[in-house]
Amino acid sequence: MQHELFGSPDVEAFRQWLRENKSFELKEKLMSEQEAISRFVHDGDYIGFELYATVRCPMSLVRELVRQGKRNLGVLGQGLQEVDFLLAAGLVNRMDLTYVGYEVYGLSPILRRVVEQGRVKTAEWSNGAIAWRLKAAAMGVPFIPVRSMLGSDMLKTNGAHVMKDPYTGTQVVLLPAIVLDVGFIHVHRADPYGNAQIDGISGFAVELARASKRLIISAEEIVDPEEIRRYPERTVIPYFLVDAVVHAPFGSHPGEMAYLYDRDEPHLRMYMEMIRTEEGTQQYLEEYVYGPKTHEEYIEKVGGWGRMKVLSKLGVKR
Amino acid sequence: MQHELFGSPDVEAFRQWLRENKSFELKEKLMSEQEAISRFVHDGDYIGFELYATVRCPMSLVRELVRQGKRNLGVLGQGLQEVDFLLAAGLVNRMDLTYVGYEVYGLSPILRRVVEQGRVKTAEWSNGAIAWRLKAAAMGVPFIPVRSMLGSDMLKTNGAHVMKDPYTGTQVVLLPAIVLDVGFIHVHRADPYGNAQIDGISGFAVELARASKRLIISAEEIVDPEEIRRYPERTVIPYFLVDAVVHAPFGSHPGEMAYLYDRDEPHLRMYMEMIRTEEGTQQYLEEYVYGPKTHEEYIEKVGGWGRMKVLSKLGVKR
Amino acid sequence: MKPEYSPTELLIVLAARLFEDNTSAFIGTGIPMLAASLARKLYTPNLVPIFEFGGVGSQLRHLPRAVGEARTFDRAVWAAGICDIMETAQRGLVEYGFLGAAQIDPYGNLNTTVIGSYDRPKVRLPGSGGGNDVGSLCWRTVILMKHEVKRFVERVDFLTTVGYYRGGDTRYTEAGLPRGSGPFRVVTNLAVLGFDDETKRMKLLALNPGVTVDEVVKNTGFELLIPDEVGENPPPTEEELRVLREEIDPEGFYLTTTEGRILDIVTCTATDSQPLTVAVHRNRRGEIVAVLACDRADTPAACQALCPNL
Amino acid sequence: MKPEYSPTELLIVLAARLFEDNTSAFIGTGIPMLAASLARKLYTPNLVPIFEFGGVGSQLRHLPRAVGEARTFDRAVWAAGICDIMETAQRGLVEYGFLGAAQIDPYGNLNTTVIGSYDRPKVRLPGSGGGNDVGSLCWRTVILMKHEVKRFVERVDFLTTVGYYRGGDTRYTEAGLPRGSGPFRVVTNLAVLGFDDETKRMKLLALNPGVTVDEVVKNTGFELLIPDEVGENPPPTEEELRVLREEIDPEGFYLTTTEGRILDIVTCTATDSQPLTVAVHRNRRGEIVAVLACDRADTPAACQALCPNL
Repeated sequence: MQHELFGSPDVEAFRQWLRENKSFELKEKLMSEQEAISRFVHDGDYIGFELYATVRCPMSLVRELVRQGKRNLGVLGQGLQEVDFLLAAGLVNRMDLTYVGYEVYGLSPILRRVVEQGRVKTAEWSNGAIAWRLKAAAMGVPFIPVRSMLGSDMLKTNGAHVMKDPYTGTQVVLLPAIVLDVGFIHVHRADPYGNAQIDGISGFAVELARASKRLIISAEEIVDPEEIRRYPERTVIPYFLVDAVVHAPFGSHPGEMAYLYDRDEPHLRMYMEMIRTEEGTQQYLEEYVYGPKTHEEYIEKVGGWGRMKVLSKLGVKR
Repeated sequence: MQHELFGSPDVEAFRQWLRENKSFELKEKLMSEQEAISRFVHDGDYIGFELYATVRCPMSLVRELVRQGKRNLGVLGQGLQEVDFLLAAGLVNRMDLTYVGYEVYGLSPILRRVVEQGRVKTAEWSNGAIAWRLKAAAMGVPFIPVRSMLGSDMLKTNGAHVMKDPYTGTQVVLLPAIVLDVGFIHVHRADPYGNAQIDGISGFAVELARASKRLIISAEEIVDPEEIRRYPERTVIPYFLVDAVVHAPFGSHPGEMAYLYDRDEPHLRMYMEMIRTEEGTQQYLEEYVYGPKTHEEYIEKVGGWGRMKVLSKLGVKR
Repeated sequence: MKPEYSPTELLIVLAARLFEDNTSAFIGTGIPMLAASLARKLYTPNLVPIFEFGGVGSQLRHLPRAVGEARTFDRAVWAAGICDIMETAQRGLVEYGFLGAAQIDPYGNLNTTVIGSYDRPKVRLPGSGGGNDVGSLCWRTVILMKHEVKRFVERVDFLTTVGYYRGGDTRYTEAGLPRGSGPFRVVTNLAVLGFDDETKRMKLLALNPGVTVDEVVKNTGFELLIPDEVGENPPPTEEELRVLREEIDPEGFYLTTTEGRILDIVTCTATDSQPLTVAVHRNRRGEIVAVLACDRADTPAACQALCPNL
Repeated sequence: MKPEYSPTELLIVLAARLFEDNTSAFIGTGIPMLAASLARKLYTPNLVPIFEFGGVGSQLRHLPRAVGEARTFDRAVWAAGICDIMETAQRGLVEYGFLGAAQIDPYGNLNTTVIGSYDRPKVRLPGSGGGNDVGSLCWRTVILMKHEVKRFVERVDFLTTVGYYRGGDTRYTEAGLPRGSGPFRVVTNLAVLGFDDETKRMKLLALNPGVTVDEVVKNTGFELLIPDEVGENPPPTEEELRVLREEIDPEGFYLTTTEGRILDIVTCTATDSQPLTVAVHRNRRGEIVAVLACDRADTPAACQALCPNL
């Protein structure tokens, strides 16, 4: 068990960094997955994704990240494919973990192999705690008090402090803020500057966007900035937080995108079958991650735009 | 200078209260201003309004509150008319104060008279602090750390604690949560259950709605619940927080409602002129608050629906 | 004649019977989703399902397969984010929570993190996920378990989610969790269990059909309180099973007791000699039983017409 | 020939010249709104105005009269809430803030709460409002003041918004405010002032047109640092004044140097013998100079036709 914080709670340094590196200039930030990852992600970075692999997840960015083989990454949070790919590719050396598994499909064989072989350092948090740690950073404060995780053994693995509040004596966990080096979010639509809208639940996009030094978003659709200005209350991520905007239709595949397309269940079944073994896992990565050089090639590989059109007819509609 | 907290930071008691008094039943809550105020507001209550008197403020509820003469009220926050009416009518005995004034029209003569004569106990906060105190209650935690207000004399008036955070040594003010007995919010539209949407900025509606034991909302428009379910991401206040829904078209008058109508500048000029003196203030209250018995009578008094229609042609449109 | 049912179906039915109407419940993946759907159809039509990533009040027209997907906020009253949801629970507005675990101890403390030591685990489990938040913040948590000695243990290998901590009031006084919250029921394939009001130790409440007290004791790795009167859980009714199989999970996504309608996507050469991509349902024998949609036609019938051999 | 201008116009112009392009600025009611509008038109077209109740990136087509109104998010990129905005500043993303005050001390500490004692005030002022947040969290605060001895005081009666606290590094080391933040300029009707890098005491930077150092010293209630070289602020240009009067505040809402277009709402008996409610602009002499809208017709011309006497 360890107490070192993997990600930084230093909001004072974050202030300085943002002042020096972020601009309010309205400039176009459209670029490919390749360019976004190679410009803004570095070996050793501490990164985080939103939402999770079967739901509105920036999978085209994740696949490119694996392709480029950025190393010694720290990873925040829960995950399915988006974390497992990185684990399977050996790119992660530390992880703040809340959940890695496949819900109805059960445990993650990849996480099991990697952790049971001691190949990655971990600290444990709840889902709420992970989101709240991002929220603290988003608020620009070094910690946030919560009433979750009290009494649990997770506190022994993660170094969070406990105190009684000075007003009522209520016990709280002081969750340390976590500043990400790079955050990745997939959205329904964005303008070329990065102003982004999300339909349906917002997961922890609001918090993760604000807690990231660098922020890469991918979007199903690129819209005119006038569309953004017409409904400014729908902006979930304002442009000045964003470093790169990647146009990635069906970017959440094999996951779903609310109101646009359903998840690719047959593909997921095949994937779960393949990752049972280390060999199958590497074979999946070869075929579907390393093999296709672009998102377009990936779409071709998994069944082409025809299959995407079919998926778009299956999901929940408004 | 004093250190007593006017509003409660006891989130444990708030939990119990909400469990015993709130229901997830989908029941219609439409009622008049009269019924909402008489059922849900009591002498001695600690209350708060959102947003402020020239912008999306539940003025029809405020006028009814004054008419019913609820006494010994505690009031949170900043204010223009919504607080000044209560002060002028002698209904307030304690106040967490951030700003009472009329922006471009200058100081509030009413606040000056009441405070300089020692008729109300006050504690000082910043605008951010007020919103963050509501946010703490909304989060269900007894305090929230912030980097505002550090070093200021306001801390001597309000009893907030200061500490160094255990992770980085950063100094923070621990703002105590504040639970309101009753909150009042005016929205663009709501369904009969209370699910509410707001266009444009959300001010501190999100936080105030969640920090209130009882919540009364007024709405420009009552919509079919199907409209809510079609765009669930636009729900700013979910129905189970709401105790009363009052249909109040032009309910923000003499203030504005974004995209719907502009503020009534000539009326505001007259009001500012009248409140210069105690006599003028009481005369304004007689004519425009006590005089009209309902919101409809008020609208007639200030110029009728024709004037409202004109105001609706003047504001900013999408 | 008693209807046949699977252990999963029994768990779902027992869980569905626990809800109170006009309350809210945190719904996790799997059995809780089916239980909540069943409860809404038969017992508590106004039960409000809450999903941790933001969905509140979904009408559950389609059974969700994941806690964040669109089905969890399909025709919902509110699509929020995880912080707002967790804070709603922290404020005391979520009555029920459902949890599963690899291990449980006599005070309802749960382990979903590791079997063995944390640093050198024998089995790495998925982790807390929202489990700890649900168990910490909801008023009443219902725990769904397989009833086995290796799962009902004197001491969990890792305390992921605090139940009644060390018993008595220690959940509140020592751990510091919200007053009045805590484990409510443990529902297993053998029985429904509760907790003693004073000591907060687990006690047997009611046996599942055909199960004996001895059987429960034998499969529990710690001393269980056995009251003088132990109830019996009525078996799933025909109505419960029919609704479950025909209305809630006709696709057989969770249930194995139906013919199944498993989604597949296939390509065929259409009558116009161009390829057509088609979504179909197969039964458990792999036979195509329905055409759902395709890429080059608007209705299933039109898809079928393009590829008559499907 | 020098253009004529009012003291308010001078303040606006001096403030407008302080911005840096492609940065963000907290904009409060009054002079900051005019200064930001002027800066965007003439000097820093990409200055992003931020209003505390949620408006970010308004195109400022119409001059706002209040910090929460629709004009503050008219064609904005983002309409948020106050917490999100204040946290954006707390995170360090807001470069400029503008503040007024009743009193200021040598270290830029401000009072907007009371004159006299807190418990028995001689004058109750409006209070902090967003002022303390702006002064605490922005990188560079610009303070707009009337330059008078009773306002430039050795010690403020009430410390509402911390400037450089007790001087030197004490803003950071004692008060605990964010490193590198603090008062940047004090703009008055007499001069533009700054702060000494080391001691953080106020120092004279540049005199307004026609003002002497003596005059500034005489109107300052504490010892002011006077460097050897004192600059001179160029007076408002014709261009600045024209844009200000004709494009930014043609209604004369803030400026008194224009004819004025004051909104009024009147009722007349229309040609159809029914009452008509009409919004009009009056000049400062009370004469109607324009018809804007009415309740029973769609265009100003149609309104005018219904009430030709207007």
